[in-house]
Amino acid sequence: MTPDMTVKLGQLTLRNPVMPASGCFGYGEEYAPFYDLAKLGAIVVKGTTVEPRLGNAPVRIVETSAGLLNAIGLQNPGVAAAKEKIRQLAPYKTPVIVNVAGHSSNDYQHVIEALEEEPTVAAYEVNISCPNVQAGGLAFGTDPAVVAALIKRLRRVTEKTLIVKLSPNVTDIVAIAQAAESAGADALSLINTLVGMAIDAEKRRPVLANLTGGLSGPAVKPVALRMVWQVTEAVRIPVIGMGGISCTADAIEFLLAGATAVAIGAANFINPTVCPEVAAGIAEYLKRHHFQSVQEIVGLAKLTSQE
Amino acid sequence: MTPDMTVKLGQLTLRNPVMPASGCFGYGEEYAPFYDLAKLGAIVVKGTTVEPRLGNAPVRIVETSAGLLNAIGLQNPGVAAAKEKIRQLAPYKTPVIVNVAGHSSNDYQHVIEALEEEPTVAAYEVNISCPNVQAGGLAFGTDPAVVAALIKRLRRVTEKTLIVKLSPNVTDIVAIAQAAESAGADALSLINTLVGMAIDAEKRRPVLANLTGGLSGPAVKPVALRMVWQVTEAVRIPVIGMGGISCTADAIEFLLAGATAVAIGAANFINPTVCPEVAAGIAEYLKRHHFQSVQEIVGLAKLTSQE
Amino acid sequence: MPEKIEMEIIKHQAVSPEVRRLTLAGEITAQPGQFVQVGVTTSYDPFLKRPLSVHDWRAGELTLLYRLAGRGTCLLSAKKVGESVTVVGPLGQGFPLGGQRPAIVVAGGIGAAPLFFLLRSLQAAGKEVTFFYGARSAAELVLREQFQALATSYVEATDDGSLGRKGLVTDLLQAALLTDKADIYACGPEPMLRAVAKLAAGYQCRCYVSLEAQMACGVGACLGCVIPSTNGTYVRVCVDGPVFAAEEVFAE
Amino acid sequence: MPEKIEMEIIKHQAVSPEVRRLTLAGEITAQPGQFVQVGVTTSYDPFLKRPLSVHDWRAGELTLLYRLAGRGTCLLSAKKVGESVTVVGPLGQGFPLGGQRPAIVVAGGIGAAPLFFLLRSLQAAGKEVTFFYGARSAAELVLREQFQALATSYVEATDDGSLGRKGLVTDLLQAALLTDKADIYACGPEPMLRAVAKLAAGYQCRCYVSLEAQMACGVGACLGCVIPSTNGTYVRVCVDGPVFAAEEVFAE
Ligand SMILES: Cc1cc2nc3c(=O)[nH]c(=O)nc-3n(C[C@H](O)[C@H](O)[C@H](O)COP(=O)(O)OP(=O)(O)OC[C@H]3O[C@@H](n4cnc5c(N)ncnc54)[C@H](O)[C@@H]3O)c2cc1C
Ligand SMILES: Cc1cc2nc3c(=O)[nH]c(=O)nc-3n(C[C@H](O)[C@H](O)[C@H](O)COP(=O)(O)OP(=O)(O)OC[C@H]3O[C@@H](n4cnc5c(N)ncnc54)[C@H](O)[C@@H]3O)c2cc1C
Ligand SMILES: Cc1cc2nc3c(=O)[nH]c(=O)nc-3n(C[C@H](O)[C@H](O)[C@H](O)COP(=O)(O)O)c2cc1C
Ligand SMILES: Cc1cc2nc3c(=O)[nH]c(=O)nc-3n(C[C@H](O)[C@H](O)[C@H](O)COP(=O)(O)O)c2cc1C
Ligand code: FES
Ligand code: FES
Repeated sequence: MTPDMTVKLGQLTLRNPVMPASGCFGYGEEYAPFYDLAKLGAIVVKGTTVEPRLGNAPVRIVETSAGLLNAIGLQNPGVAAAKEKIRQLAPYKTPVIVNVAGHSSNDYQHVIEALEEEPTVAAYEVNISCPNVQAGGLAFGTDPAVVAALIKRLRRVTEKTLIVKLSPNVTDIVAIAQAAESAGADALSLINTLVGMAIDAEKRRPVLANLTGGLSGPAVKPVALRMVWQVTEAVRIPVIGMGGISCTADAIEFLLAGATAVAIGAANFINPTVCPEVAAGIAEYLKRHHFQSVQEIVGLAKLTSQE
Repeated sequence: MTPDMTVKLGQLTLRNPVMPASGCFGYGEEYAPFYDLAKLGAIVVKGTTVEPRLGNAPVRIVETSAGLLNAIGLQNPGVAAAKEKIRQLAPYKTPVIVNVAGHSSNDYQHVIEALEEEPTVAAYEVNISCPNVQAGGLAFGTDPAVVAALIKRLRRVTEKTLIVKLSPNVTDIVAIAQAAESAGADALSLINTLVGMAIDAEKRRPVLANLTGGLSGPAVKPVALRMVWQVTEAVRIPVIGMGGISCTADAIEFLLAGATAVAIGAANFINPTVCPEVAAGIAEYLKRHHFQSVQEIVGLAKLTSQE
Repeated sequence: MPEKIEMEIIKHQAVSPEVRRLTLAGEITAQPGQFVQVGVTTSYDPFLKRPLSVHDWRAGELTLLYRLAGRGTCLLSAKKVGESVTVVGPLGQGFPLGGQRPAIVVAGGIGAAPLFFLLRSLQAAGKEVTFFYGARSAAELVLREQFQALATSYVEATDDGSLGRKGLVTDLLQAALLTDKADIYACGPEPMLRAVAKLAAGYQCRCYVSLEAQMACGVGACLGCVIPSTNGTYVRVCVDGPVFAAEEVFAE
Repeated sequence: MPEKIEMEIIKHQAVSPEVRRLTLAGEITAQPGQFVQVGVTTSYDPFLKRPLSVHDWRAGELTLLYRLAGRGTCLLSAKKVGESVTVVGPLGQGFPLGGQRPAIVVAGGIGAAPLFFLLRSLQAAGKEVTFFYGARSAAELVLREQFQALATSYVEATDDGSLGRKGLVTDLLQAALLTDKADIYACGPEPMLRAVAKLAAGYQCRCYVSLEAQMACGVGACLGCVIPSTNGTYVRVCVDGPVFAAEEVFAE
């Protein structure tokens, strides 16, 4: 008996809980040579803005202990061109989640409006880690009131599944999560990258042209797992857990912590077939432990920890 | 010509910028068999509270990718017994920095008052990552106003060097740093551990009895380095940088980012002689690059990055 | 006094599919029951050193016996003769050998590791020693001849009866205690140790148990490896142990 | 089409104190100038795979030539014949071989790595090829006979004069271009590539350069490896390169 791997995010049903993390999978085509993308629960594409963005000057990435720092600077072709690329994914019959970025609430709204009529787009993942120009560049995701206002507004312009992607660089991620939920988000995804830096001791200058970058990979997994645990204690909407997931056991830990689905980012870079491998691995785990469905293990560690 | 390795923290002069991080070096005696503790710039002892504390139930530690989570729970013999242990360090003629912990501003004040007359104690490192019972357990270190009030009060009761140890689990560490500076802190040390979690996928429960723990080790270095960079841009008092430092190059990076001194925590566990090795390594680096003193490289990456 | 030293691998053998015996050359001292922290990699992943008991020691030569439990021991097992590993030790409190009574030594599975050196020391001290060697099945009873050679009398038991008596080693121990009193030394799974301690108490025998805990520093500095002691405080397995008098750590 | 495959090490030689040649067995295809991502460890530290050019290829056999630059290449160099490594490839755009003119191939130090396969292919295509092999000093001019055997004419230069002509390979190149036009292929340090490109432009020669950048994914997904292109956008070294027409990436 093969276990039921389907999970729901808002009105959306995913064939399995595993998807790539935004920005680590381009617009999908790059990994198509390695496996059938229909093996994914969803395809999450690169952060997309209204206008094309060049992104940051190189050096954009640097390896760190069990992770990497990136400062891509949201390079993307703009929503119009992105739409064309997204259309190419239709044959995979797999929900496409578009990561939406901007520097004002207008920006976000325009990206969504430009995609609203596109049937290939199943959901939006609102990246609130972007600097908010109206608020002097402080990230949207750091103030519950700002997040609530933004999401309320976006909720009005779309019927599609609205996912809010939370930044971990905050004192109280639960407050942000609750703000997003009450503003009408269908789901949350966390975590985005931790702001970090690398310095070249010999050249005596920061490695990244942008000075700081976002840390991800196995190094951040414990922080991500903690935040998923805390947030899923405090909200009723489903959570997509991510941050360092690189193998089946990692994914299981996020599900046990309370995540309904998981996303895999940096691990794609070291193993291009990690997503389907983890999806298959979860199914095996469920069989081995005699669970009928993946939903049975969502948040299970919370119960056992109360014993 | 051997370079000048001395650095100043408040009125305190250290023979070199390398010290162990609190909680990773007990009360000093544990590492005395491995080398002469007089090779250290300072000796930083375990977090000390007014009353003895049993600490958390085991499991207290778990290894993570390039780091570890700990949930010791401030186990310590209380300030009276700690004082006896600290006295044993007098023969090393090395400044002893006592890490001070508590759950109310009274607690902190009493620990300091109990040590004020003790000549072996050169400075206090106020650990504001502890939960504040008056504020319903939210950590002191998350609110600039609370931090300012606490430090103002402690400043009144001591002439000794007062160091404030910042928590990285905040949205804006610069605001906390500035609050501590304006309240009269002589120096800052950062970062404390990032709150994280580990789950056993097979046992299906959190690994740590305390559920969450503090992440440290190489995994957190990029976050620590970024915070040291940001804080040293915004304050004039010296900063003790820490977070993942495990070798000479790591220490150099923190100095280049703006730290006046560095502390080494988890790396002591994998290399008990790491502190003197890094101190010697920094001296070699200075020689190799023809610097006369360690102070010359403090913040040097900020200049080169402006070129 | 513990120290940090590079030791060269001079022997590295598979004594069973699951278990390796590693002999290292270098000037380090050790008492039976003490352990060392072994560096399994220069990478930061895995991050910590691995605690392994002193399986045997003679001047200039340290031997470890370890089970392939996961990544760290697997990395260690890949190291070849001629390579060197960083070792921190000797660490912790060993087995007190003082007692006047004959000795009974009880091993459960890989818990036998530190007891080899203990047996050799008891034999050298001219003690009469009975060795109870238990495991889940035959495959886990490694180095049987070597252990047997060090004991005055030698008893084997496996849970599945695949070798020696079928059943728990503690049942056999009970029978033995009916006849004579002895000082008891045990290392193995905690349930076994508790059972041994209970028997020992029942027959007024001194009992020493060697325990395990997740460790970070191994030298008493991090307070990560504590276990509750019977006097209501926490004790550090790495410096207060790993060998404890049973009554210190197991309540009746 | 790139794929992820396990390849067995069938040869692993030190061709100089600094440089290793690694031959892997497995079904993978490759064009001259393409590269592969090589897994150097199963640990997460170091985390990323390492990009290495295809030094040579024949059906069922892939050869890499790499310099010991740091931790990753050092870990790779420890792997023995019989062990296997994970390889992702073939990746990127190779050298176009179409041109009608004779070919000039210019190598700087370890930049020679991908040019061996290129030379073999040009030779197979019956092209007349001049190979300029430059480095800082003699020690860096690895596999000299092998390279020489693949070129119609062969010129060496070292900055310190320890082997071949003393001076920059680009000076010798200039002399050659005075006489005949050619299609130019170059790989080496960026300053050398810029100098070669400048000369090529001066003599109206096509010029292809193979570039490097820090890489993460190697497949075009992360946008981490970009460099500015002359049309004002960023190009990805991993999929738009690593071989570029000089005018795409170097402004006059
Ligand atoms: C004082 C002491 C002496 C020991 N002596 C021996 C010995 O002589 N021979 C031997 O085979 N083993 C011994 N152990 C256990 C040994 O340390 C662990 O098996 C080893 O650390 C596992 O590391 P790993 O990376 O291979 O496994 P991991 O992948 O780290 O873990 C695999 C399993 O081993 C457990 N484990 C990991 N670290 C420890 C630890 N520090 N203590 C106990 N369990 C752990 C984990 O919980 C997990 O269940 C001793 C442990 C202690 C504390
Ligand atoms: C497309 C491509 C093809 C390459 N082909 C070859 C080849 O055939 N032979 C060869 O010896 N080298 C080649 N390189 C360079 C090689 O990838 C690096 O030397 C290697 O990754 C260094 O890894 P490390 O861990 O040993 O050194 P690290 O410790 O990672 O770094 C040591 C030094 O190498 C530099 N470096 C690290 N990663 C890269 C990278 N991805 N690209 C460039 N420099 C890097 C670092 O900046 C540092 O200065 C190629 C690079 C690219 C991008
Ligand atoms: C190179 C790179 C680019 C990324 N781009 C985006 C992005 O455009 N939008 C976004 O919301 N997150 C982006 N992220 C963050 C990831 O989606 C993910 O939240 C984070 O990397 C943690 O997951 P991981 O540890 O598995 O990589 C990016 C991450 C990386 C490494
Ligand atoms: C086991 C352990 C115990 C610690 N105890 C304390 C403490 O009592 N007080 C404190 O301020 N920081 C404590 N810390 C935090 C360290 O002092 C240091 O800030 C942090 O570990 C980052 O440095 P590292 O990455 O080098 O370990 C502890 C860290 C560890 C690993
Ligand atoms: S392992 Fe650190 S105190 Fe025991
Ligand atoms: S390395 Fe990821 S796009 Fe080139």
